[in-house]
Amino acid sequence: MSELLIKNATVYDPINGINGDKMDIAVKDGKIVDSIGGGAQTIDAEGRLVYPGGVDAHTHIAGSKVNIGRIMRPEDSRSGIKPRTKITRPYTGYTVPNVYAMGYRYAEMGYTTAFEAAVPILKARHTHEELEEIPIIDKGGLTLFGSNWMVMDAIREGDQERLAAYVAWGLLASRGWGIKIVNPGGGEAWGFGKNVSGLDDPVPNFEVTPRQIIRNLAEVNEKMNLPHSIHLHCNNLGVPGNYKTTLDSFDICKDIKSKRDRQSLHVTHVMFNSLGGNHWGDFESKTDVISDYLNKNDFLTVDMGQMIFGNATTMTADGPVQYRNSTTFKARWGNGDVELEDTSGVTPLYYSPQVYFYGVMWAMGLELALLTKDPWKVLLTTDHPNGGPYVNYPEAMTLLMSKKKREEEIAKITEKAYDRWHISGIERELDWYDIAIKTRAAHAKVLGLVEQGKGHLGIGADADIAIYDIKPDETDATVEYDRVKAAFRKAAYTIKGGQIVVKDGEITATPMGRTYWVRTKVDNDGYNRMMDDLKFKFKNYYSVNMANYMVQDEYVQHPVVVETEYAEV
Amino acid sequence: MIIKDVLCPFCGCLCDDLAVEVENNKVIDVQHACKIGSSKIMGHDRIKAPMMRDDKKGEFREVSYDEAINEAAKILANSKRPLLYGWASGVCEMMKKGVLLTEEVGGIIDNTASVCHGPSALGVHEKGMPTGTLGQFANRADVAIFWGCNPVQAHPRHMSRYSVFAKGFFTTKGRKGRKVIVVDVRKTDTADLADEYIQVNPGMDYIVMSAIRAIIANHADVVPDNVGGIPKEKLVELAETLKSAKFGIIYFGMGLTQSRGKYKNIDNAVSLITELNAHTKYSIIPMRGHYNVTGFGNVCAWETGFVNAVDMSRGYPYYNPGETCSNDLLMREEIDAAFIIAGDAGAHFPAQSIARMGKVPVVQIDPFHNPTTEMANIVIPTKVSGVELEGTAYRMDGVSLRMRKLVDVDFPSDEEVLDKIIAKVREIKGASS
Amino acid sequence: MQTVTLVPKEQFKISIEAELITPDNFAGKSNTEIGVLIAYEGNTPRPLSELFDIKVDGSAEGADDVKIEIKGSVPRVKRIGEGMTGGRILIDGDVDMRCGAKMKGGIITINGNADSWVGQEMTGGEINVQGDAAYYVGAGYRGESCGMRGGKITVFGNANDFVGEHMCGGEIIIKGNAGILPGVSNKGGKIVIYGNTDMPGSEMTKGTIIVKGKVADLMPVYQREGIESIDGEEFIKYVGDVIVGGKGELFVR
Amino acid sequence: MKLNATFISGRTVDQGCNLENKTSQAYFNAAGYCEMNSTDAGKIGVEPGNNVKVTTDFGTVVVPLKICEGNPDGLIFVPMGPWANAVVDPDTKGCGMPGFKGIQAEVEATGETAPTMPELMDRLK
Repeated sequence: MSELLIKNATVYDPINGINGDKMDIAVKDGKIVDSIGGGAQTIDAEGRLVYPGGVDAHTHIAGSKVNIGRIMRPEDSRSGIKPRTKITRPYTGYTVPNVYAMGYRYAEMGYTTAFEAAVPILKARHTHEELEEIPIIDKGGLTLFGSNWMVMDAIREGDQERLAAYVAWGLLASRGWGIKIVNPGGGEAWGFGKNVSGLDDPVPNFEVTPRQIIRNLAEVNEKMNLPHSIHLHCNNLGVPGNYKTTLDSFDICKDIKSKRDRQSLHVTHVMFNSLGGNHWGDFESKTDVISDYLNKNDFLTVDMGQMIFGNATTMTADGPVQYRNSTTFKARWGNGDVELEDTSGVTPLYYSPQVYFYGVMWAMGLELALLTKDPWKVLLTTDHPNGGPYVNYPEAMTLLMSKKKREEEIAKITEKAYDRWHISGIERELDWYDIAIKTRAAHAKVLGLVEQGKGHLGIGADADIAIYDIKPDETDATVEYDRVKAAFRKAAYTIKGGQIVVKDGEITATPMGRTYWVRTKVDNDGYNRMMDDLKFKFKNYYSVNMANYMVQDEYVQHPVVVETEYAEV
Repeated sequence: MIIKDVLCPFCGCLCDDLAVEVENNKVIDVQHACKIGSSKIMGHDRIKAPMMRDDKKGEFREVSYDEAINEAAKILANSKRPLLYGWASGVCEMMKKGVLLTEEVGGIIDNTASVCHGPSALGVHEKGMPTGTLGQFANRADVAIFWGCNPVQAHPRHMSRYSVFAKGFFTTKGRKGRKVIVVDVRKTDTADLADEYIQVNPGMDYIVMSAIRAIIANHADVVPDNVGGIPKEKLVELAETLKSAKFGIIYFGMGLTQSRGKYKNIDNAVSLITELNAHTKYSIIPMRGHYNVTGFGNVCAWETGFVNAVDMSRGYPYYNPGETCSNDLLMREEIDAAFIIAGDAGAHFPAQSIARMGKVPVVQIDPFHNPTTEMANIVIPTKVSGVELEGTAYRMDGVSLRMRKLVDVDFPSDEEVLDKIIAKVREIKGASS
Repeated sequence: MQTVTLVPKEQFKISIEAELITPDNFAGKSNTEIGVLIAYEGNTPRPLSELFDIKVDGSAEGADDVKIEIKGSVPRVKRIGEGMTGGRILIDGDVDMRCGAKMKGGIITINGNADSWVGQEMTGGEINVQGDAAYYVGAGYRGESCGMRGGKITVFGNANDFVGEHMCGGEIIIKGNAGILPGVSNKGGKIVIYGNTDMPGSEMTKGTIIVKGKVADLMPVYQREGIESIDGEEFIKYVGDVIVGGKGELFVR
Repeated sequence: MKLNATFISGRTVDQGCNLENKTSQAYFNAAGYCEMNSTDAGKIGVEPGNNVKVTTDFGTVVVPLKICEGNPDGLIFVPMGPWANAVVDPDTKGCGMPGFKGIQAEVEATGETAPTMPELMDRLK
C-alpha cells in the first residue's frame, strides 16, 4: 500500500516525550513506521510544526440533539455556507454544521478524531447514522447512563453485577465507547419537571442519590476495565455556588483506582461547574479552588468547556438547565425526553462580552487550564457547540499561549467582570508542547485511545498527522498569535490514516473514518438478573420492542471493537 | 413462517410489534396491525414494469429499466429548475441519495411535509419544540390533549400504544387515570372517546391559544367573553385542567398546520407548552403522517442544515418555505421538470399545482399507479420499503428503527434506481462541461 | 451621476436570482463590465447581458450616484437591490421576492407589485411599493430574531400576512389593507395600516402599531389604556402583548 | 338552494387503506365524497348518496354526499385526495402550505355525475 515520508518536521509528540525535535516521519499502510524505502511520496515540512492529529474527547457532533439544533436554527445553517466542489459536498452552519462541514472543518484544523459526548441508547441509531456521514475523522460515542431506570434500579437494590451487565449491554446496544453521566438522577426528575438539587437529594420515585449513581458507575467502570473512565457532567450546572457540588463529586471517586494508565474520573466542561457566589448578583469564579484540587490530586482529569463570544447552540442531556436557559433568555427551547433513559435540551444562546457573567465564564475556562499546573489534567474543549463551536479551538489555543492576546480580549469585556475572576493576574503562557498535550495527547490518554494508536506518532501509531504552517523556532506565539491562530485554523497538511486529506487548508480527499466501541464480557449471574429486568421493562414500559432496539451492524460500517472483561477488583 | 417484531410501513406511529405470516414468499396474514397497516402490508396491484410516453394524454409503453433511467437522467440533467418531490414512503438510505441527486442537478428537494407538517418546522424555528419519545408520554401523561388531529382515523393504534389507553410505570390505570381532551372544529371519532370536547371555530385556533396563554399568565381580565366560539369560562376551566396535570402532552395535527395562521398556530402552541412548564411538566408532539416523513426531515437536516424545501440551484442549500416549497414553485410555474418519488403529488396537491406538472416532463418512481402516474411521462416501479426492503425509518417522535424485509421481489430499490440516475446525470453533465 | 437602464429581454418563467443588481455593484462600471456579471436562472449562470438590454449613461464613484432604471415588469427577478448602501433603483412594474433585502441605504421604487419579503432584514434606506405587496413585508429570515431594523417601507396598495414580522426598528406604512398578524413578535419600529387588518401585534414586546381601518379580531392579549389622539385622530390605545410582558403600543379605532 | 359552508379536508382510515390502491373503486369510495350534518343536507335537499356540487373560488367538484352529525352547521369535510384538491386554495400564504382547510364554499344539489380519479387528472393535462 501507500508510503509517505515527512521530512524536516519539528515534532511535538508528548506521549513519546518528543519536544520539538527535528525529525522525519515515515508512514506505511496508514501507520507510523520506523523507515520506508526510497520512492515514497515525500512532504518536505521545512521545519514546520508537526503534531499528531488532533483528538477531541468531548464534542456534540451527531445525533438527535445536534439535528434538533439544525432544524431549530435555519439562520445558523445559512452562515458558513460553502458551495459544493468536485471533492466536497456543501458546507453549512456555524454552531450546528451539516455532517460534511462537521468532518471537513475538523480535518482543516488538523483534527482527525472526535468523540460525541452524549448518546441516548434509544436514539443511538440516529447518532450512528450521522457519524457514518461525517467524513474523514474517526469517531466514537459516550453512552448516557446517569438517569437510566435499569441503572437506578440495580443500584438501589445493591446489585452491582447486574449494573455491570446492563452497562455492557447498553454499550453494545448503542455501540458506545464509555459511560457518560449527565446531571445524575436529574434527567429522571425532569420527567415530571423537577430536578435533583445535590449529590444526596434522592431521585424521585427511584430512591437513589446522585452520589450513589456516580459511585456505582465509577466502580463498575473499573471492574469492566473500560478504556475510558466515567465521564461526568456534574449536578447543578450553571448554578452559582455549584463549585461545592463539583468538589464533592470529585471526592466520590477519590479512592477508585484504575488498572489502566489513566484517571478514574473525567469531569467535563468543568468551567460551567466552577461557579462561586450564592446567586448571579455575587457570582464569581471559583476556578482557583477547582484547580487547587486538581493540583493536589492525580485521579481525575477535566476539560475546559471554554466559552467563545458570539453565537452558541447549547445542547445537553441536562434538560432542566435548558428549560432554565430558554426561559431566562427568552430563547427557543427544544426538549427531548427519552423514555426510561434520560432527557435533553437544546437552546440557542448569544454570549456577549458586555454581559458580565459571560465575561467571567470566558475567563474561567482559561483559568482552569492555566492555574492547573499539569497540562495533562485539563483538556482544551469548548464543549462544542455549548461554549462555542469547535472551529474556535485555535482561538482558545492562542489565548492559552499569549498573555497579550488575553489582555486584548479582556479589554473588550465589561469591567463588571473584572473583580470576579482570576485571569488578570495569570502570567502563564503555554508552549507548543503544552498545546500538543491539551489538544491531542491528553485527549487520547483520557479516552483510552493511546493503545489504539491515537494522539501520538510512535511506531505503530495511526498515521494521523497535522502539519501547520508555523516554524516554532522562528515564531513567538506570545506576540504572533494572529498568525498562529490562522495556521492552526487551516493546517498546511492533515494526514489521516496515511492519506493526505487537507493541503493548504483545503480538503483534498474525503475517506470515511472508523467508529470505536467497546464490548465487555460480563459472565455471571448478574447478567441473567439483568436480562429478566430488561425484558420486564421492555414488555411494560418501552414503546419499542427489545428485538428492534439494539443498533445493528449496518449502522457502524467501519467499526473498531475493543474487547474487555468484567472482573471483581 | 411467521416474522415477528415487524415494523409497520404506514403511519408515523411506526408500530414495531407486528407479526407477519409469509408463505412461499407471499404475505398471507398480518397480526397486531391496524386496518391500514394490514392493508398496506398485504399489498395492492403493482406497476409491473417501467413505462414511458411522450404525450401525457397518450398510452404508456413498457420499456427497460435502463431506458427509463437514462431518459429520467436526461430530463433532470437538462433542466434549469427541476423539482424533486416526495421522499416519504421510503427509507433514509434512499433519502440521502435524493439529497445528492438534487445537488448534482441543481434542483429543489421537497418532502411531503410541505403539505403536512412543514409549518410545524417553521414553528420550531420560532420557538423550538419541547417534546419527548412516545414511551415517555405513555408512562407519565395524565392529561392528553389532541388538538386538530384525529388519531382514530389517521393513527389508529396511537391511542392504545402511546397516548390514551396505554399503561405505563406512572400510569398504571391507563385510560382511567388519564384526562383526554379533544380540540377540533368538528366532533371527530377521537372526540367521541374524549372526556372533553372543545369545539373551536375554523381558523380561530391561534387566537384561542393566545387566550389560554393570557389566562395562564394571570391576565384573564383582557380575555373577552367568547374567543373563537368558546366561552371564556370554558377557557378558564381548561387552563386550570392543563395546570393541574402531573404530566401533560399536546398531540397536534393538520388541523393546526393547515388552518389559518398555519405555522403561527404551532409557534403559539409551543409557547403555551413552554409557559405551562412553569407550573408542571408539558410536552408537545406533531402527529406525523407517513411512517418515515420524520426521517426525511432528519436526513435533510444533517445533510444540508435545513429540514426540507432545499433549493440547491446555486450549488449550496437555500431554504425558505413560501419560496422553495413545491407548491410555491408550481403555482409560480417555475418548475421545468418534476421528479416524484415515494410520495404522491398528484393526489395531494391543489389542482392548479398539478396543472403545472401537466405542462412539464414528470418522472415518477413508485411501486403503485396513482394520480401522479396519470401526469407522468416516465414511470419506474421499485420495491415497497418495509415489506420488500429493509432500511431505516424515524417514528414521529424521532426514534429511528430498522424496517424489516418480509418478502423478496425482483424490483430494484429506490436507492438502486437513484444510484443509476446519479451516475447517468454525472455522465451527461461531465460530457457537456 | 450614472444611470444604468435595464430592459428585460423576455418575460422570465424561471425566476432570476439577481442580487448583483445594486448601485454598489454597478458604480463606475461600463456597459460591458455590467453585462458580464452573473445572475442565475434556476441552476444556470447567465451573464446579465443575456437577460437585459443594458445601457449606461455617465459614471459614478460610489453607489450614491447610481440610478438603476428597470424598464419593464420583472415579476420573476429576485433579490434586486440586496444589501445596497445608497443610490436609487426604479422598477417600472412588478418585482419578485426579497427585493431590497438587507438594504442599508438608498431608495427603491417599485411601480407595480412586490412579491414576498420586500425589504427583508433591511437596516436603512427606503422602499416604495406603488402597488400591492405579498407576504412578509419587512420581515426577517426564518429563525432570526430580527426582521427589519431600520429604514422605511411604504406600500400604497394592500399587503398580505405577517407584515413586519420580528421587526426591531424602522417604519412600515401600508396604505391599503394588511393580512393577518401584522407586527407579530415585533420588538420595535412602527407599523401604520390605513386599511383593515386582523390580529395585529401578537407577541409584540416593543414597538407601535396604528390601525386606521377595522380590526377583525383583536388579540386577547392587550390591556386597554384609554383614548389617545394621533395627528388629530382618536384611537383606543392598547398595551401588550401581556403574555410576554410586552410594552408594545397598539392603536385601534 | 345553496349552502354556504366552510370546507376542510383531512385523513380517514379508508382513505389510508387505499393510498396504494388509488385507481380502484374503493379509493373513490374512500376519498370522493362530501360530509355534512343532516340539517345542512336538509337545507339543500340532498340525501346520502345524492351528488352535490362543491364550489370555491378555486374550482368545482361533484361528489356524493355523506352525513356526519359531528360536523357543526356550515362545516363540510372532503377526505384529502384529488376530489378535495379540485377546490382547495393553492396560495401557500408565504409558508409553503396550500389552503386545505377553512375555505369558503358553496354546496348545492346536482344531477351531474362525480368524476373518476383519471377524469379529474385529465382535466389538468
